[in-house]
Amino acid sequence: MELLTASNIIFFILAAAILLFGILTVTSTKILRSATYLFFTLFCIAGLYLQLNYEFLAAVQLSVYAGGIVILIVFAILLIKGLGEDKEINIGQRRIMGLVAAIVGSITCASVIIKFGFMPDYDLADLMVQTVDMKVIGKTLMGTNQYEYLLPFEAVSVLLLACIIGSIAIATKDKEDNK
Amino acid sequence: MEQLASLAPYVLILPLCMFLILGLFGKKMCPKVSGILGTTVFGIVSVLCYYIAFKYFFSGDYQIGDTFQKVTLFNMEWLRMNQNLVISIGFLLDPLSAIMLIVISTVSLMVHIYSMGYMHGEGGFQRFYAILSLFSFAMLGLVVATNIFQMYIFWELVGVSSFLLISFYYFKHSAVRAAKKAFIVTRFADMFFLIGILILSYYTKTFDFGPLTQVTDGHVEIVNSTMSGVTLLGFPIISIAVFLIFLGGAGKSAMFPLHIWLPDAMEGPTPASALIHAATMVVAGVYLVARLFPIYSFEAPHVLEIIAYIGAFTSIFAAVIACAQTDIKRVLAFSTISQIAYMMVALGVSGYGGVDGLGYTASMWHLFTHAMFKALLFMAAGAIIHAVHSNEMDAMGNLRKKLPITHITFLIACLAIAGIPPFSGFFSKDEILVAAFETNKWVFAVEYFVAGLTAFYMFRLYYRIFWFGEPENGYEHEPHEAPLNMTFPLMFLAAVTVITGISWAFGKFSFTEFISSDYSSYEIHTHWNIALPSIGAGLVGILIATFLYLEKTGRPNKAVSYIKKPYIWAYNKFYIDEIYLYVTNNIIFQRICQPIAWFDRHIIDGFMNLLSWVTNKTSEETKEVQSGYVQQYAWVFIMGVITIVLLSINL
Amino acid sequence: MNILSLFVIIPLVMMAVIFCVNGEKKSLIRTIMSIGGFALLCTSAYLTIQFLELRQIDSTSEFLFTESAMWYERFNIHYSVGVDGISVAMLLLSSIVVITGVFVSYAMEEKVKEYFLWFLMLSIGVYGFFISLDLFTMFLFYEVALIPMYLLIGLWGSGKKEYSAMKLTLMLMGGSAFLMVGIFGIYYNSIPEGSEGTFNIQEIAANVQALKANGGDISWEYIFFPLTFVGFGVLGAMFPFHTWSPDGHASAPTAVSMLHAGVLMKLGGYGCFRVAMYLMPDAAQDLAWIFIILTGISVVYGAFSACVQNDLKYINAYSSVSHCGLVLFALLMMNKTAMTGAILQMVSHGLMTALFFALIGMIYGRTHTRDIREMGGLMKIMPILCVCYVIAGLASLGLPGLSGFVAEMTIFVGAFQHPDLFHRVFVILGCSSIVITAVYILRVVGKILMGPVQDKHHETLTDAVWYEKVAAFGLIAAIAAIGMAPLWLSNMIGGGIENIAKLFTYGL
Amino acid sequence: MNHEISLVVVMILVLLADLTIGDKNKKASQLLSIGLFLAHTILCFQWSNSFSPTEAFSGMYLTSEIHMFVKNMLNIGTVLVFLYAYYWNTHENKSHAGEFYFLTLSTLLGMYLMISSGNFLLFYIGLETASIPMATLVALNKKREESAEAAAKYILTAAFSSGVMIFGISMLYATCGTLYFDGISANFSDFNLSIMGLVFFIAGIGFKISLVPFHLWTADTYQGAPTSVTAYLSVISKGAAAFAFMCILMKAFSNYPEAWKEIMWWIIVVTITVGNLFAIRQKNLKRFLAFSSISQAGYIMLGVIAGSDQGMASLVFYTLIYMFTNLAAFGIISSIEDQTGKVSMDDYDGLYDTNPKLAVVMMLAMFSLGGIPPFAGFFSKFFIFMAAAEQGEYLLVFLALLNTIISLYYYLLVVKAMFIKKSDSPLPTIKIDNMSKVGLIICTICILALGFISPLYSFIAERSFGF
Amino acid sequence: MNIPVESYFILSTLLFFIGVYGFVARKNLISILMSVELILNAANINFVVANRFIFPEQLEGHIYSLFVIAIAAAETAVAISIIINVYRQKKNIDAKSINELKY
Repeated sequence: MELLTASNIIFFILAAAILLFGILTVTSTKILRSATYLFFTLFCIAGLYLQLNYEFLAAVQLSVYAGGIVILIVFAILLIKGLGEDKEINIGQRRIMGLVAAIVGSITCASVIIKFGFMPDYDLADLMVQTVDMKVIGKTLMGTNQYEYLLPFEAVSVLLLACIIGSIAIATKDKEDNK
Repeated sequence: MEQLASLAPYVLILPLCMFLILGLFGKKMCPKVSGILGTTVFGIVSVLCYYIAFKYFFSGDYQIGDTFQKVTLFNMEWLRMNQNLVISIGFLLDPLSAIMLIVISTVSLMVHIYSMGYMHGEGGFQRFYAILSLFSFAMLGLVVATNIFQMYIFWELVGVSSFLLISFYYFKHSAVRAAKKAFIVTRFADMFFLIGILILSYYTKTFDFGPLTQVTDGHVEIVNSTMSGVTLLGFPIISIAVFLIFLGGAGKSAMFPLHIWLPDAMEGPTPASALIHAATMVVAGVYLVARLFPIYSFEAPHVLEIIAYIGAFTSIFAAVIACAQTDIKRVLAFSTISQIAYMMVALGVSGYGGVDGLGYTASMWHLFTHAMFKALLFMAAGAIIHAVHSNEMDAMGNLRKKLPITHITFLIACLAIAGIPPFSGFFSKDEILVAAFETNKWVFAVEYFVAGLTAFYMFRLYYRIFWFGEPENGYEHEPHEAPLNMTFPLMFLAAVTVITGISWAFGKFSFTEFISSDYSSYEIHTHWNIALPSIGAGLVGILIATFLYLEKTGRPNKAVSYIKKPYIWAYNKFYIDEIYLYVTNNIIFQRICQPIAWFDRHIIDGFMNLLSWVTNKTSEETKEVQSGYVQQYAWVFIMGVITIVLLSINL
Repeated sequence: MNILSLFVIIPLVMMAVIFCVNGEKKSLIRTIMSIGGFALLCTSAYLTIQFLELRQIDSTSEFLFTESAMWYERFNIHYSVGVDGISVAMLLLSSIVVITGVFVSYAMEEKVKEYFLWFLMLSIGVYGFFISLDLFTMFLFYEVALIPMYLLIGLWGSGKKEYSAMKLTLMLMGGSAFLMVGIFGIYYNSIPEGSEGTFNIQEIAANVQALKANGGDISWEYIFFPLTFVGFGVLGAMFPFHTWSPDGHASAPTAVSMLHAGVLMKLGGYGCFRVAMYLMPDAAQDLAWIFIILTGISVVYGAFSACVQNDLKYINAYSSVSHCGLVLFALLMMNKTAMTGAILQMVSHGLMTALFFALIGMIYGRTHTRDIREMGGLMKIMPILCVCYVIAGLASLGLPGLSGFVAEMTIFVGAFQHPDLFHRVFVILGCSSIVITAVYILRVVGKILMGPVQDKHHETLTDAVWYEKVAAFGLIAAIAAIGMAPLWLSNMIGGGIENIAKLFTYGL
Repeated sequence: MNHEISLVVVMILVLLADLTIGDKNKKASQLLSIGLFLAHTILCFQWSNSFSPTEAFSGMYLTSEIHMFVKNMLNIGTVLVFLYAYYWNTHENKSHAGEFYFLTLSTLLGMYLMISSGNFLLFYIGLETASIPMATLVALNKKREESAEAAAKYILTAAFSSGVMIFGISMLYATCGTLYFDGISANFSDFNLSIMGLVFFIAGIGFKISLVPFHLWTADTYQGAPTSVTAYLSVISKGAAAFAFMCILMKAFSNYPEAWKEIMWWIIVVTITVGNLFAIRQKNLKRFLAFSSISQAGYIMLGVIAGSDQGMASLVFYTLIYMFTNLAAFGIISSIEDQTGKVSMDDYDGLYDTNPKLAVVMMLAMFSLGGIPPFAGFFSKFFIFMAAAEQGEYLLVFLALLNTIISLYYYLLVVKAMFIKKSDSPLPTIKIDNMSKVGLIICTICILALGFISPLYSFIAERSFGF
Repeated sequence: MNIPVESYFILSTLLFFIGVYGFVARKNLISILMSVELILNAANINFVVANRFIFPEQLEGHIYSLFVIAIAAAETAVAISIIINVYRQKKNIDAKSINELKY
């Protein structure tokens, strides 16, 4: 059996990149840099989605996540003066705590996942055939049948509205403050 | 019968009412009124008692053949425990209770009269009469009890009225201490009494004296059928039960080692001493044993033997101490202990039925005579104290001219107690000695010696008061004879002492006709072979006393110097008080109560406080968990998740 | 309307009225309290008479004056009331203590309105508890009675009142934690197959008996009996859960001590008996020995502890431990006589301890000390109070003619009828307490009432005033009445006991 | 759906009102907001009676009478919070009053959805809708540093916990193949991965209910948030989450209760204990009530572990009574804080002498929280313990009851401060605004009366379900 | 052969715990926020993979991911505005400095 098929190689590369950039994101001493690494991570994840033939999702990931959220974060970093140059010094104790949590947690979860035994064998190519049509996605989001998501869609709109209003309310400087 | 039954309740009700009236409203009454009221009402009660006793003994209605019957005049259910065990308040009339009625009513009436003079002008005069009524009520109730629990009830009441009388001068430390001591010691004994009752009633399922003293075929059937063969720790349970009951009696009757309260009880007013601590209450123990005599005699003869030994020991022990005391009331107190022990001995050596029961009869006879002359002695002592304002012998002397009536009556009583014929004491004591002689020679020997000793210390007392010589500093106030209401009881009781003695001597009157162990009369005669030596012993005692104390000489001191050690021991009552004090203070209070209180405060309570302390401390110590760092919160969060996962998955 | 409900309604109405009254009108509030208290007393007296009459006619039904109204249908919770001889006795006791408590509180000046409101709430709890036949309402009233203690002690108390109040409340609530689990256990385990659970005590008892008769599993009793018993035992001051009592009583204001020691502690004994033993007789019988040991210790231990205390209230509190221990002790002997004695002891102890606390309060109010070493010879200064004190003391040490004797003797005689030697040995141990009781009672009497006057300032003190006399004499009258004519009470109680005693091997 | 639709309408109207007249006439717009919501509340009661469908959107949205009841309950609670907040909104929070109402209502909508969800997606959205705007509410008091800090802690923990939760949901999805509750219920079994997913999910919702060890944000956020928001957080948000949690367990995990019962057992014990232990040492009343609410959450979870219809009934009943009780306490605290700025327990010394009515209401609230009869808290506690005991959880009930002793201790500390302690400088006599007064009166009446009104419980019990 | 599905899940798990590490260990609030994004993405990968490989019939996981992204955006926006608020008051966004509220 051939392990090094094209799709496998792509997966390994993506996985390695995701993990690498992920680690860099949380270890980089400069905050702007770590934002950049975050961007790369998200980018690679989008690649993963593409590999799985979820183009729309990949596009959303790129536009909203990489494009929106990371930019938002970068703005924030820039807005908050002098933060970009701050040297990030990790306090030893917290790092150890984090490491303990991460290592114990990942070992636990990984062992559980490995022991679970998902489908022993499958043909990725078979699965890949079904591309997700945009129409299908639209219908799924707008339908009211089972496995269709009109209600969550509407609900999320309320959430977004509320978040916008809330963010504005607390981010704006009050008139009284100016006086 | 109906007549008596209709009268009998008043014997109890009248004193009780008097107690309530004087107790509640006494404050509002003029002292004199309350005294007269109390005395009058008690006079009525006495008349009733005499009438009942008279009817019982002489009407013949209550006799079948020559056997007196037990009659229950009334019996009212007071408290029902279960189907079998009922506590009633009733009136049991039999020779025993009839005699006791006479004794109590006589002495009590005399004390009532006497107190009018003696207590005159004292604060709390009304209170005194109230308690006197209470005591009379309790004592009468005790002797007419139809069941053992009624007896216990009145027993306790007697105890408390004794407490109240001893603590009459409640502002005096010594009186309070004495009262406490008396109450607690007797209470301690009562506990055994109660346990004895419990054991007895557990098996026999009755409190009633009727079945409990019913003799059939040489056994008390109800006891024998239920308790024989049952043992506890190797002792027959019946012996344990009746011994415990005897212990109750021993407490009231001041048997060694429970005698310590009686001498101290003399802190009370003298009339109270005369009534309670000489004539009536202290013989309750004797009465108790006599009441249950069939059980002792048939079912627990060994206990009876023990009683005899305890009695013998107590009598000599107290007599020895009496020789060394200087407080006249204390001398009398020890003399009382000794004499009551005599009665116990008599019961202890007695058999059941006919002449075998001589001890029983003698005991009751001695109880009767002793009550009379001992009350007389106390009241006389009261009159003396009244005159010289002191209890100490050193403050007295040469009073025979100043207090003539007191002197004569005191002398009569002394002769009676010393066992000199023809005074009543001689005869009763003689019978006791006879009974002892026939049963137990050792006991007899002791009692014989005590008879001599009694004569000695009584005459020592007599001489020290009435002869000897005036105290060194003379009298502050010239002593003078007491008023009539005090001397009348003296004369009356002296007359009783003389008359009963003489009438016995002339054979006009035989106690055996009235009371015997099986309530059937029998004939006895004076046993001169025993009587003469006992008179001799008495005379020797008197002679020694005369030699030492007739005149003020150095002889007493000289005599003491020969026996210095024993004298000091006897003077200090063989340090029994100190032992008790040590036990109560150092062992019970210091070694039991204090540690328990400490344990409670520090261990039990401390544990509760520790719990709260731990809770608070934990709360304080764990505050770092809530450190304020959001990252730590997340860490705890995720570690919590991981821990729960690890705990709940199947590895 | 059922007469029993009056016991809850009258205090409620009183609360409402007092709530509306201006707090400054102290004498008006006192008057309302006296009238209400008197009404309660009359009601309970009337109830007693009615009960005795009805008993003549109807001697079979376990409870009389029963009434039941559905409350929480889901759990079969009813407001159901009813009384047997025991409850009637307890109600009578409560009424006497409440009215005397009111009189004792006449001297109260600070926050009178609030004080009486809480006081009334306490009494609602007490009354409600005794009339309830439903475990839920019983428990409800039980807790209603507990919580006012906190404020009553904390606000109007003396000494280290905050500490004591907290300790008392928490320990009693701890007890009720045990109790609640016990109640749940009883409720769920007694459900007969295919039917609804019930909180009604009678029905539960019947269900449990049926369960046992059908060979059902009753092992649960062995878990929940101890829980329930301990739960109530805490309030009954059972060793080693008694330590709230000395501090609590010492710090409480007079009337509260009275009501608490006099009535509230009785809830413990009553509950042990009505709930723990009645509903779980088998476990009760098998596990009694544990609690006999504990309560036996209580009896002796409390008495010994009392001997060396110097604070009057502590002495009385420890004496209560001893006496209440005797109550539980007697209940555990599980025969009719002993149990009757236990209830008599509750009544008797309730009255005399109330009297004690009332008198201690009066003495304390005058001398401003409760230390017996600082007092002496008070008899000369305030004879009435002191005579009352002596009477209370005599009642406490079991003088015949006063109630204590009746109760104690019934207990001892009854308990001694137990065929088991172990039990009888413990009875003898219990008997020894009567001596120790005498020791500490006389110690106090001798120390503070008798002897020479210790403190010259005390010589000018006054004797009892009218309301104090009313309170003290009322209690003494009740004590003496029971002591002299105990038969009716004992029969009335015995009638109620029989129903429970028959569940035990040696019960009747 | 009527509840949600009507609420959205109210939200829009509130927003419009704020936009149009909010600047000119703040009071009017606020009164309008409150009035609109009140109308919504009343209407919802009407709709609850004429109830028909049990689901909408093909199982995405589930409802039943008990759901409606809980929503109505939340409405009432929110009304009370609005009443309390009125003073704050017309004084300190003038500039953001409109946002306050809108954001509160949007979180309420989130709770509605959370409760009624039939799918983990909708649930997730509901949860986020209930928590993200909440963060802005917490931060609304911009003058105080604490407010921002509390909000930061809240939003970060919320984000973290929602991450954990969806990670868990993803595992459930991976094992069960669907996100619909009934589908999960059909496919759930004791695979380790499923259980792990469940644990992650419980952690996520445990954050909302503030169960230990997911509770650490609670105290800080409660303390820092504006008092009305704290009140809202501690009762409405918590109650909704608890009910939603129970619904999900009943619907999605009912075929394998062993999986979560033991987890919940330990969580309950730890929650109650830790909540109580931490509450003891608190001096700040808001913080104090935060820990008290943690331990109360533990008690609420007893209904969950019972898992029966009785469990649900008692849970709802408990939440209802807890709502009134806690709101009474918060009503006092917020009134006093609004007017004097004092929240420390020491400031309450001698409160009874100067503000007897406030002190009495506070005391009633404390007693009710402590489960003292005859106040409502006793009944709710009793029933919830009964529900747990019915399932044989005696040990758990016992431990919980032992904890009530500790809780009683600290509740009594407040009572002690108000009634027993004397203060040299007690709080001045406070004049409460009418709105708060109305709220307090409602709460007081409910505390006193709800326990005795048994039809209420029957009403709930008839509509409850278990597995 | 294809790589097993587990490897995807392990990837996401590792990413998740990288995020956790970042949350616990990072110094300032924005870094922490970024770590949260990693966590959310880890979950998203899970959804997508499970949808694609195991339950490809419906689009549940896919849609879920979409919504997560949307909500993440909203969350981030609110979080950043709050962080800015913190910054205004404290003049820094050090995670250690926001511990006025504690114990």
